[in-house]
Order: sequence, then structure tokens, then C-alpha cells
Amino acid sequence: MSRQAPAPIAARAAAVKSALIDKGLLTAETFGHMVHLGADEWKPENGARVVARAWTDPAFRERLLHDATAACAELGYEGPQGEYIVALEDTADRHNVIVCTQCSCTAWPVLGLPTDWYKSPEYRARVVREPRPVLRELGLELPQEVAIRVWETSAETRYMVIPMRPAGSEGWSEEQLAGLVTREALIGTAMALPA
Amino acid sequence: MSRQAPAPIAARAAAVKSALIDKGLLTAETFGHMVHLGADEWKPENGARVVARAWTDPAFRERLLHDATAACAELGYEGPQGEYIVALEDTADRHNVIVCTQCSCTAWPVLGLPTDWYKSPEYRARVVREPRPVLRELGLELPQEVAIRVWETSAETRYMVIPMRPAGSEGWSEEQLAGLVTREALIGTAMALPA
Amino acid sequence: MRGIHDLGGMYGFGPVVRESDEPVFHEEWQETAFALLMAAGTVQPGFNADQYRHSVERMAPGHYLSVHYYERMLTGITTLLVEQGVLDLADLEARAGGVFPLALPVAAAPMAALTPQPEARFRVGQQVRVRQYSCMGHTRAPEFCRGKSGTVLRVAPKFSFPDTSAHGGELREEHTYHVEFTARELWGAEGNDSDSVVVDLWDSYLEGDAP
Amino acid sequence: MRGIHDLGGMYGFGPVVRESDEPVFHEEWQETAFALLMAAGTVQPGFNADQYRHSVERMAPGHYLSVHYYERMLTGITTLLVEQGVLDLADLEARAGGVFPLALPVAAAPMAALTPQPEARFRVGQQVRVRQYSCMGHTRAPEFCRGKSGTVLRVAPKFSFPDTSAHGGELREEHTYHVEFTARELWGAEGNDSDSVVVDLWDSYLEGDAP
Repeated sequence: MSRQAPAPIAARAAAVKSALIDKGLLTAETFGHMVHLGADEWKPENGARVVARAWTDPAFRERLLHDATAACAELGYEGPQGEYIVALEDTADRHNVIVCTQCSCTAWPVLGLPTDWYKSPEYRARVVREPRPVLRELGLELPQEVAIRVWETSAETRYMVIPMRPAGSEGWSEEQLAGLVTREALIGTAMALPA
Repeated sequence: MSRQAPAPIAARAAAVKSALIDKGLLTAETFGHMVHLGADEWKPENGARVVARAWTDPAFRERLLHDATAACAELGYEGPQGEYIVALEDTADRHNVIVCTQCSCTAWPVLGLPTDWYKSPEYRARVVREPRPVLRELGLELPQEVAIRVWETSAETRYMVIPMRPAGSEGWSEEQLAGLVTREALIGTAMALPA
Repeated sequence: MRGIHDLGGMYGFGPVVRESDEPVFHEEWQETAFALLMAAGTVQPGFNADQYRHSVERMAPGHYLSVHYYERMLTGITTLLVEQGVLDLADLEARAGGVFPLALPVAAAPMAALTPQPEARFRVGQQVRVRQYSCMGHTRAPEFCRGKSGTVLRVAPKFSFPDTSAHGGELREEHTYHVEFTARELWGAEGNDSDSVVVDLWDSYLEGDAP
Repeated sequence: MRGIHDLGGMYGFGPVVRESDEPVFHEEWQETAFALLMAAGTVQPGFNADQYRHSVERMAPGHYLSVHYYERMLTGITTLLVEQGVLDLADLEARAGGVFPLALPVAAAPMAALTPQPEARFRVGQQVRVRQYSCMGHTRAPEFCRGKSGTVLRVAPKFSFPDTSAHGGELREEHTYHVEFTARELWGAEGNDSDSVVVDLWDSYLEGDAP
């Protein structure tokens, strides 16, 4: 229980930023560049392209399952929180879901920075113990015969899910297919969009 | 994480009070009476009188150790959260401390309503695992040869500590002795005051 | 697993700060919260202390841990009054001029599968172990002693079993026991050889220690 | 025991709420917090991710649980910058025009007594058990799997051992393992027969399962 109300968070953030700039330790340009990386460079569209490639190129799929870090780097996706990526392939009888219960680790280069629901204490606490109700709340109802594997990102490994390729997408281009793969599908709280 | 700032707590409390009064379910007098009980009737001075009596009256001490509820009632101290009181007697080689880790239960009639430090998550979390550092922070350094028993009030039982009678208090009146017994001594985070 | 209220033994808490000459109530709204608890039995049908404690435990964990004891009290009692239809949330929010956060609903399967124990099964001096049961609702065996072995110091009278009375279940009474656990048993290497914790536990939370 | 950040399996949390079309950052201060994390390595000597995570975990539990992820990020990094003497708290509070709550100090005995394991001791398919160790500092075995048995699915490369690197200890590297635990093993009757949780665990967190 805090005994004195803190300064507004915006004022605290501005204080740290201005102190570091005034001391000459960082520049406003550095701040801007970092925000650019997080907001524009690392995004789930990258992971979607990886998945679409895996759906259309069996040799790439093999490389992705064997060494996802290298396979993602082939498409130019690498960087912090992407040093060791493991790809988890959904099948008809097994569905994968990613969480980080202890902080909110995510494979930034291919999934983008995590959204608020992924970072929420609610998701972190609940999805490991009751994945089915949580997935249902997020709109995904899985039949009992589909086993759920929840992957707890408790270390250096960063996961990405390869969802099942939707029926009816035969012959689609890689770009079209990538459009079916949402951030949620890469985390495992949704399937790929229907074709 | 709350998504919308709540109304000020004072406004929320006033809302409940006014709603109950407007519906005719409670009166302002009832509110006032309850506050009077909590603020004026139940207080550690009551427990201090119980301890002073036990220090001076061996038969009372026996009754207190055998059935503290009845012994406290002899002095007129009974009521809610005092339905089953157990007295814990400190000795030269064993010191007793009370906590309620799951809420903040206390024997109201003899200890009074609990203070903020007793109700704090800090005390509730820490005193069961590290009683010596916590007691030290509160000003009580116990030698290693004195065993500490921490009593977790996790049910209906309500505890009170009978601290050791201070040396030099021989011949003191019951009232004088009661003045040596603080709330903290009744909880076990302090000894009785020196005579 | 545990709820946010089950704080015993948790890491990461700072110093215990004691205010000197602390008043019983710091602000008037705290008096109101306390008076509400005292009067709850007269305005809410079926009110009992276990149900009340659970209403506090059901608060959103971030809310629970960041506010004062009396805000938790007010939130819990108001939740019960709204759930029982005594008060209306929209009316309260209109009166308060803003959002009035209540506790969350009772879990779907709140009670653990514990077998009622009408007679005392254990005696003073006996070794007992706390069952590793799991419960989504109200219960009174702190997580820190689950699965741990201790010694019965005292057999207390029968009391209403909180796991059922908190949830409007069949009223049943059981003895509780003051069970002493050594600090070594509870905390391993962090425990002190001289120290112990005594926990007041209902009969059906316990089993005879492994032979 | 556990710290407030170790949320996996805790009871009492409400629904997961998903915002549609959520932006990467909702407010400018969140951008600042993120940029600080990214740039921390260039302004704070010896910065590493384990030390950073621990700085967040050291926040007062009520603060931790009641604020946004990026406030935790800002608080953790600022705590490190103040502790290392890069920034001055009084100066920050003057700039912010008010109190700037930081994380609490590192515990007196932060590290568990775990024996370094330079070579992989376990193989795919093997049954392992997570040790019931206790640690006041940073560690990465969630409480929910301590003492539980699972099956090794994958042996990952060696990584820096977080329990020591978070505390400036001797740098050591160990393999981690993706260990699968059945939901029944973790959650008992609440678990689902079909489901499992895979946790990425360092070698010295593990022991061979009981024979």
C-alpha cells in the first residue's frame, strides 16, 4: 500500500528521459529510434510471412522447425528477444499456446511487442491452469479431443506458433496467405483466419 | 489493473451509507453506535487489565490459561471476535507472536481493532517466514536461545499474548501493572514496558 | 495454488512501518466501512463471517493489494449487498459520482472435495499433515502449510466449516487444531532452528502423517 | 514461496479483456519506458536482462500488481539507474514534481544453493522433477512447477544462468530444457486430461525423477 501518491507516470517518464538527455547519456534521436523499432519494425506481420512461407515451401518449413532463429533470419527477422526462436506447429490433434507468466517475454522480431491482454496478470495467471476457458473468452473454442500445450516462456527461448493452414487456401500466394495469420494466431489464442 | 479510475473511496463509502439509510435499512444512529464500539469500547487497555490480573492473581491466571474467553468475560470483555480466546503465556525461553496472514483477525474485545501495521501485507507476508527481522524492525531483538512461536489466526480462535512481568514491578497495583502492557505486548511484537 | 489474500511467506515485501499513536480510524470513510461490517448481519440475509471474508478475497488482485484494509472491507460488504439485491450498483455509482469497483463473482466450482469430520480424529501431540487440496473458493488453510507436517498442540471446540459456510453450503461443524510446524519444515534453509508457526486448522484439512 | 511476479496458476483473476485494433503504445510515456529498456545497455554498466527482470520483480507487490506493464518497466530500469549512480532520485523527483516510487532493495541472501551444471544431464524423453528450492532473488522456475515431474521435450542451447547473472554473480551457462508437465500433475483435479504445460527450465533447477 503506497503511503504517498506518486507523481503522474507521464511526469516520471519525462523526468528520466530529460535527466538522461541533460547528462548527455542519451539523445532524443536515440529515444525516437528505439520507439521506431518497437512500433514499426517488429510486428506480427513478420511472423505471418514466416508462417505463409512455411505453408508453401516444405523445405523452409523443415528449416523453420529445425532452427526457427535461422529460418526467420532468412526473411530478415532477427534482433532482440529473437536470439533463440522455436516454432511450434499445430496439428489436427494438438494446439499450442504461448504465455510468459513471470514477465511478458515475446519473440519481438516476429510477433511484435506484446499487447496488453498478453501482458495482463489475468492472462499470465490463468492460461496455464485453465487454458480452455481463457481461449473461449478470447473467442477460440477447442474440442476436447484436441490437446492443448501451453508453452511458458520462462527463459531465453522465444516461441512462435505455426497455425494450421486454413482449408480452401490451396493455390493462394504467400502474400495472400500471410494475410490470414494474425498476431493471435501466432500466439495460439486464435486459429488462422478462414480462407 | 483497473481500467477506469474508481470514485474516491470516501464517496463510495458515503454512497453505501446513504443508500442504506434512505432505504430505511439502517439509521445514522446505528452507524454511530458501531463506530463507538470499535473506537472506544474494544481496546488494548482491556487486554492489559487481563494481563495485570493474571500477573497478580494466580487463580485468575490458571483460569485464563484454561479458558481465556471466560476469564476475559469475568472482567467484562466479550463480544464479536472474542467468542473463543486463547491466552499464550510467554516464558524465559519462548516468545509468542500473533498474526493473521489471510485477513487481519484479532480478538477485538481485548486487543482493540487492529492497527495498520498489523493489517499490512508486509506484516502478514513476512512475520511467519522471518519473525526475527520483522520483530527487530519493530524494535524487539530476541536472543537466539528464545524460541519464537508465531500464531497464525487462520480460523475462529483469537489469541492474546501474556507477556512476562517486568522485573522490578513487585508490589505494584493491578492498575499500575496494566500501564506496562501495550497493544504491541499483547500481540507479541514488544515486551511489556520496563517497570 | 493460492489467492492474493493468502500472503503468508510471500517474498518481496518491504519493511513493516508502525505509526506511533495511531488512531483507530484515520478517516471518516473507514468508520463507515467498519460500521457496515458490524451491521451487515442485520441488513443482509444469511450473512456470515466466512462469506464476508470470501467477498474480500474475490477482489481483483491488483485492487486487493493496492488499497487499505477498510477499502477492502467496504468493497467486500458492498459486493454482498449488491449480489443479494439489497443495494443496486447503478444507484451506488450515481451516489458516488463514479465507478464503484466490486469484487469478482464466486468461482464456478468453489469448494474442495473434503470429507466432513464430525468427530475429532486427532489428539494433542499427534503428528499430522495438511492435505494438498486445491480450492477455488474460500478456505482457511494457508498455502504455506499445505503438504507440511506438524504437531497438534491443542484441540479447539467445533466451529462452522468455512469452506462450506462461505458458500451457503450445508452447515457443518468440525474441531480445529492448533498445529505447530517447525520453521525448518515450512521454510527449509531459510527457517530458524528455534522458531515455529502454529496454524489453526479444521479437521478435514488434515490427514495422519505418513507412517 | 513466490514473489508477486510469479503469477502462473494464481486464483482470483477475472476475464482476459482484448482490445480490438490495439496500438503498440497507448501513451507517449509508454514509448519512453520502452526506449529506456532498449537503451539501458548503453547507459548502465553491466546491464543485463536478468538484472532488469529482477528490478521489476523487486517492486512493492501492491505497486507491481496495480500498474501497467510499462510503468513496471520504467520503475525497474529507473531503479537500476539510481542504484548504479547514473541518475539521482532527488533530481528525478524534482523533475517529476512528486514522489517517484522505485523498486525495493535486493534481498540479503538472493541466490539459491544450486550447483552449476556445465554439461547437459538430461535427454529428450527423460522424466525429471523440478527441485523444491527456495530463492529470495531472481529465479526462473515458476512456483507452479516446483516439485512436479515432467518429460523433457527438447534440449535447448546453453544460456546464462539467470539466478547468478541477475545478481552480478559469476557468469555461468547451462542448457535449458523444455519440460512438459501434464495438467493433472500440475493442477490435480482441476487439470484436463488432454492438456499440458511446457516450461523452459535450466539444468540445475532439475533433478532426475524419483526411481
